Amino acid sequence: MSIDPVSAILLIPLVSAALLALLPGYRVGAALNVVASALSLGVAVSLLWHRPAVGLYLMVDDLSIVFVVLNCFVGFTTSVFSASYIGHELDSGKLKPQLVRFYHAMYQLMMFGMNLALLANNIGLMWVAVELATLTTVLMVGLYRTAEALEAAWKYFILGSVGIALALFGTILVYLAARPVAGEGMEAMVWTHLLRLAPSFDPSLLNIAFIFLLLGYGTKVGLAPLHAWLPDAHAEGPTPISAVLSGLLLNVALYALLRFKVLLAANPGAIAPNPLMIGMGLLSVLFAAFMLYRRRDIKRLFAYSSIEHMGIIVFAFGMAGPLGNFAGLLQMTMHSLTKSAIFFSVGHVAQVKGTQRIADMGGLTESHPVLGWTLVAGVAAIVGLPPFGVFTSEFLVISSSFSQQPLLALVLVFGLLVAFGALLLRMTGLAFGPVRGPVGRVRASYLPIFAHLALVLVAGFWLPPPLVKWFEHVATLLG
Amino acid sequence: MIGQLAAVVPAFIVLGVVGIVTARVQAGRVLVYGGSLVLCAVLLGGGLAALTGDIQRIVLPIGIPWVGGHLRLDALSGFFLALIGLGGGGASLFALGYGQSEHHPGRVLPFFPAFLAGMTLVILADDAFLFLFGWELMSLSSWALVMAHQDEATAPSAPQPGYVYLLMATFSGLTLLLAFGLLAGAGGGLAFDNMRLHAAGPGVTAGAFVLALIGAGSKAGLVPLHVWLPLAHPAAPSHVSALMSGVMTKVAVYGFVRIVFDLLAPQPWWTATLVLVAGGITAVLGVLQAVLERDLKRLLAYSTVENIGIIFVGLGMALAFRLNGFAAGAALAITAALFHAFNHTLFKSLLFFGAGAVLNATGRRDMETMGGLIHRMPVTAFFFLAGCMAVSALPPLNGFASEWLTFQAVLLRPQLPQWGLKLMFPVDGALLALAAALAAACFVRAYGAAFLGRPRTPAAEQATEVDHWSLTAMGGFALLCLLAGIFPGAVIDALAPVSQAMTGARMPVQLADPWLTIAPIAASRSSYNGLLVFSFIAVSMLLTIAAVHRVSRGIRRSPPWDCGFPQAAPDTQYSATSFQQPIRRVFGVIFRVRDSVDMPAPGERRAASITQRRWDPIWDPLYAPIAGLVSWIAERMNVLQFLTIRSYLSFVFGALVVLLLTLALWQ
Amino acid sequence: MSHGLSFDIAHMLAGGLVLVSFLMLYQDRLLALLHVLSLHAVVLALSVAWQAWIQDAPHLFITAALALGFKAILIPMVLRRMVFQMGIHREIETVGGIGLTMLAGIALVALSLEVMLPVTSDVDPVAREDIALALSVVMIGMLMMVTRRNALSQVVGFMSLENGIILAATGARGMPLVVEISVAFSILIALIVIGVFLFRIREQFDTIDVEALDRSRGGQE
Amino acid sequence: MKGADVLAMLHALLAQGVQMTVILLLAPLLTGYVRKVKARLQRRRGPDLVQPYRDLRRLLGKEAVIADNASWLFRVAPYFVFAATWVAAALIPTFAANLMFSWSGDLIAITALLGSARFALALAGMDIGTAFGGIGASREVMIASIAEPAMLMIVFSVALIAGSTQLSTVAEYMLSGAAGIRVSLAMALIALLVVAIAENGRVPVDNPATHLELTMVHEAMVLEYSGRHLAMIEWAASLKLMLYISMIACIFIPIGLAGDTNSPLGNAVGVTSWIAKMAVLGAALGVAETAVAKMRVFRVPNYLGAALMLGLLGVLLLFVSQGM
Repeated sequence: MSIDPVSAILLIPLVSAALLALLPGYRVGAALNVVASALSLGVAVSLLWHRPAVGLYLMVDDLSIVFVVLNCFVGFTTSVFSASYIGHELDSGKLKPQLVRFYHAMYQLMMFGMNLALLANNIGLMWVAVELATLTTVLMVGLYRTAEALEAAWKYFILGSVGIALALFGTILVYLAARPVAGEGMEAMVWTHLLRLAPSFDPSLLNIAFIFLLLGYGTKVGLAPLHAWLPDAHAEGPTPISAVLSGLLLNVALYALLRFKVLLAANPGAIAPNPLMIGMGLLSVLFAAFMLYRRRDIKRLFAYSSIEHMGIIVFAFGMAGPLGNFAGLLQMTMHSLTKSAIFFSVGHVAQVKGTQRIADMGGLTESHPVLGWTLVAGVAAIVGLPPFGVFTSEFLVISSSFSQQPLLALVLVFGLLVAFGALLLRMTGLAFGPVRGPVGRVRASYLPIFAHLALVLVAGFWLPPPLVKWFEHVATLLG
Repeated sequence: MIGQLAAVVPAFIVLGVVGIVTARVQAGRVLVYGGSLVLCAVLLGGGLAALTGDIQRIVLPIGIPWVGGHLRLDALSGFFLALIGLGGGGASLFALGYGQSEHHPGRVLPFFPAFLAGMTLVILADDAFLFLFGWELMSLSSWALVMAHQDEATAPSAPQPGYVYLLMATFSGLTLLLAFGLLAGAGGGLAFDNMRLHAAGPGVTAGAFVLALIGAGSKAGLVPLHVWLPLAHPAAPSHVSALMSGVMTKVAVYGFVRIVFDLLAPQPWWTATLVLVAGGITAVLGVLQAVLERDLKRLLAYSTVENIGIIFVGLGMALAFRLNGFAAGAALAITAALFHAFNHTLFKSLLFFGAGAVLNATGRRDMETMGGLIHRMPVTAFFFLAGCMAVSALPPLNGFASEWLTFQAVLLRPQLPQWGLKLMFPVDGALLALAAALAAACFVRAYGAAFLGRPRTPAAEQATEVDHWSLTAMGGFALLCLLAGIFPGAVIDALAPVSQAMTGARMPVQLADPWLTIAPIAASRSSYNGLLVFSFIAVSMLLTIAAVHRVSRGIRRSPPWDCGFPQAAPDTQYSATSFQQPIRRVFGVIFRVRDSVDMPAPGERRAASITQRRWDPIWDPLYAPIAGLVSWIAERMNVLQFLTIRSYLSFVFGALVVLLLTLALWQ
Repeated sequence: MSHGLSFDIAHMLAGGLVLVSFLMLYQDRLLALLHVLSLHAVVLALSVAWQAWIQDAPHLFITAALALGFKAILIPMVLRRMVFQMGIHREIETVGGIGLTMLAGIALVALSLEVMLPVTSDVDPVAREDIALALSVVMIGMLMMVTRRNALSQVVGFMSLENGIILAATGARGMPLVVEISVAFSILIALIVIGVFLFRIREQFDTIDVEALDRSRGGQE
Repeated sequence: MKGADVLAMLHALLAQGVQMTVILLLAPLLTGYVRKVKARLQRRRGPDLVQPYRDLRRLLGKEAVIADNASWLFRVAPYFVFAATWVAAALIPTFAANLMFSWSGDLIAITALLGSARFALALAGMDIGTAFGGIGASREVMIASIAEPAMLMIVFSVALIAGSTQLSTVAEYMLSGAAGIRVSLAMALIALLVVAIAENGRVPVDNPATHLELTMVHEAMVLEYSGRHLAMIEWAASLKLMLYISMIACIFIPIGLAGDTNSPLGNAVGVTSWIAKMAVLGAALGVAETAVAKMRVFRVPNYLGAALMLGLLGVLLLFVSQGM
């Protein structure tokens, strides 16, 4: 019997989620989690060669395949990281065994939600999937059951709900715009149909729809001023979830946004979505840049950096054109890999030090050379220094936008510098100087960190031609 | 040949990896520094060959996919490659010995070759991506080297060297990126060849020029963007300091020359004025701060700022001549600037090696804790003296030759039609003269305080001469300083292809002149013969000594005259601080120097003390407010972290209303 | 049955929902607010049922029933009990004055109409007004959420927002997944209400009483 | 090389050698002459004109006493100072222009050579580690840090007018009368006089005859020297005085300068006129030194700063306008 790979990508996490909910024992659960993630990754990679036909509900195209593979890859590495991380949490008594079971099940359910959102060929289904992924992460953010964790989860939940509602309203409006052309019923929600027929949609409805979608999905992306849930959710949840949130969930929401952007771009009468995206992108960059300075919590620090990067990415997509879109895609990929690598390091560091307070850590390169230097490398990568890939994408963003919109590019550069100053300041304190805090060994899984950083490093000076081809195709698709 | 040179970059990286692996063993040091030495020799040879060779290019399948990695080797890059080879080779040689005392080899060995790789890549790059890649790599790896000894750094309240450094370096990279963005235009022609062909409008040209000046200038250490330099250069291990001061700043100069002379169309005249103003101020301010500095390595770093100013004055004059169509003048000015860059690499590396040797021998950087080292470290002292004389622009050493050329360029006085240039030429002449004189004062003080007199601390008293590797490196550079000083014509002729490529003209062939005299325009106008001056001095000195010793009766040693207070403590010597006091009184107004003396009343038994407060004319009015502003905004905005969910919801709501309003208005 | 009449009735019901939303804005006492909420849900249920009838889409009756049973009866009842439990049934709470809030509501309706006006090509001439009204309800719901201090009123605001969305969804002829969506939203609301209850959130969403949570779980292990 | 060339070269070498020997030998005489003039103006008899020669001979013959902790630098410095000053002086056309080695260095090189000498002497002053040497060196470099740029500004003015930094060319240009009378030239002259006084440590900047700690500059620096070392330094000081006076003469009153060393008449006129100029200018120096009082050390920067400003103004005028 052959299962078509698209269903496999969805079924594997779903089935394993059910299994994980039933199976007791941390080791079995962690192992199954890793295996399931690895299987998903394998299937996702196979999609690169065998692309199934477009269905009414599911499909794979050039845009989604990039996201799916990235999603499954980071999902896999995070599951590896999570195995050692959760083990430590269990040992140190911060988590109870039944919660761990819950955690593993939710992890796969979340992966299911994200994969579904990426593979959906239906804007309704996509909405459902994004919300599913959001709700599972809400539950995971509150996993520790501390006051702060619950508060963060609650905040995430409320703001997320409003975002959900807004996104749904936007989806309905898109349907309304499509109905006269595409006919009633499911036909008018199928993405491939919509794209084909988009030029004849009512532009005004599309405009309003986009605003709602921008705000609805933008809440998930973490754009300022809709970001409020993001720092707390990153800071209070288990670190693997922080990594997944930054590395994946934001991307998924962004993916949804991009889908609709394409739709708008295809309609000649609609407003250009680009100025809105540029505006929100710049606002996010500037906002996050200044917010970075007063951070005392190491995970919240990098959460704000995620907001900053989402701002850059949205800015890049807003600048549009083949260059801007290419840069945006690259930046997004690099950010996923880098930020999750950083969170892996940070997670272990926080476990060693027993705290997330930056002031209680220091001299990591002295006390924990591997963690310290990977953190340094990660921060160097995330702020856009070569030889790492973020440099390439930021290079493209800035160089391509400066000739078109010099003033906006200047604002962006200013924001980048301010953010750089903050991150560098904290990183210097963390990695160098006198050793602070406990110096015990940690049972760390360095492999995911190295894998991510190695990929980002290679991407810094060489991008594989097939990847470039995809990106270029997607870039033209995005208009 | 470009292929081999390009292969040097990955070879350096491999060395870096070797450094990671072998950091803990002695062999690691030998491997890394020995390997660097060999690779630097390759760079030197390849660079020298490229000076006269044809332009070579290759395109590699790296970097931005649709652009590729363009590499190019021409006379200009050849010259700077040779400079890297020279400076890097010297630093490697020095480090073979100096590195023995490194406490954290793991923090130095991997980054030293990476630093060299970054610089080499900048020079070889022929597209914006690779250029900036190398540029930032150079910054990042040198930052790591600056951070190597962070734990031994200064008080936590002072600006952190590594922090300020990388921030400014990134600022410089981003500024250059903007410049390239302008040059590339909307088409995204990131290869330099596209930029050369792309005829940009005057606005774009001027914009790109200003950005290039800021970007390259902040990496080179042009006032007011130099603040990182005196912090970062001394903080690194000394051979790295030498590399940063001696070579990295030259790479920045290269960036400026490449963009402004090669990629950009001729600019409006005020651009040249801008460079002249910045260069002149840099030269004087740099040396003034050097005079007031107590820390030997920081003093050297400030002196680097000064020399960068001199180089930029030369470049500014070349620009001024070029845009007025005076090619011969431009050739003279750019040759002077590049010659000075070359010289600075030689003597600043030498001086930093010397400072490193002293640091190793005494553990001190503060000159007030040294003294009398000429007795304990005679060879180092001798070489350091040569460096001091070279940097003070004293004949017959090389520093004088290039400053002399720069002065000749000032004196060309063509009929410059622009008032700004008319004004800036003589003013810069005066500023350079002032800088040269102050540099001499500065290095008399430095040498006198560190090497002469009596030891001020036990550490200085027990210093021992450093190892042979270090001495060889210092001796080599000292010899080169002398050679470049007495055969300046050879260097000038070697620079001719560069000047030809950048300005369309070259200086007359110098080696053809009799007795190796150099004459920039004509012998009747001005000429200088380092060889003759040197031999004159040497011969007359030897003759005099011989003659005098025939009639004289020999010498007798005795205690120095003590004014009747026997066994005066070493503290009673003239110190570095007291030495600068007259100059501080004359120029202190710029730094708002305040000396407050705490003199105990008669009968009190506590010690008197003098505290000196200095205002930094750049940091305090420029950087401190910026830092304060960012901090202020961050503080104000931090409130946003602690709002209620309702407030956050109202943000969402507000955004919705605003966007809908925008939409309504737009329709 | 003429199209004119059926749409007029749909239109009237949508307009009625906006009106009830304004009523909500006007109420500054919690108990009265809960009554209006029930009314809001009833009007929605009527509207949805009417749409089910004219669109000949029987599955929409489920949504209507859900609106009636869950939102008009169950949730208000639960909230009412909570109000009494928390002892806040006498509290008066708005951020600005009622008048100001109402003015803002009117402005929002005007804005909704303004952005919807250029919508022309729809085959149903009345649909754009419908959407405009739904949009108004959504906006007023959000306004309610941000102008009320009490967590319960904010829940009410969110519910009215969601009612607007259901209105839009059912008004969009042939829209699939509406029932699923309404169910999903009902669950969401239930979760929020449970959250408010569990965390003993009295004042705002933020002040979570975690000890209360532990008690509700059966105390400390 | 052809025979004629060799002959010409030998001749040129001879002329150069003669010139160098002459200034070396005459320098102490000039010092003695100035002292004599000053003494006479103060109604003293004063020492003999040849007293400086006697001093030198006595110093050379004496045993040199140096401090225990003196380094090689301390011993080498006097010779280096002497040699550098001598070379610088040799580059000045005294009685004849276009001497053989005149193109091996121009005015800038001369200034820098004197700078080298000062550098060595200041270092030597700090070598022993006593307060005197330090105070002298410190003040010396402070003065030099203004005097040297001022000197360079003068050089610039002159070079811009004559179109050359070569003293021989400058002298010929001045001799030709093409320069005329210019504002900038006048400024340069005043500035040069000021600088010359400062550089030679004369009143009002310094007093070569003083040994009062608080006021001395040059003498403090060389306080530790004795015997032959001191002789070298004294001789170098004389040379320097001669150098400056010759320079002033050569630039501003080049009358009688022999353009071609081959003509005996020209040489004779050159030598005569040079000696005359020395006599006049030396007397003027003596008068000036008698007429003014020594100023406080910290007024010196103002005094020299004025010279610097004058020089700069002259150069600016030249850049902005051709006629000035």
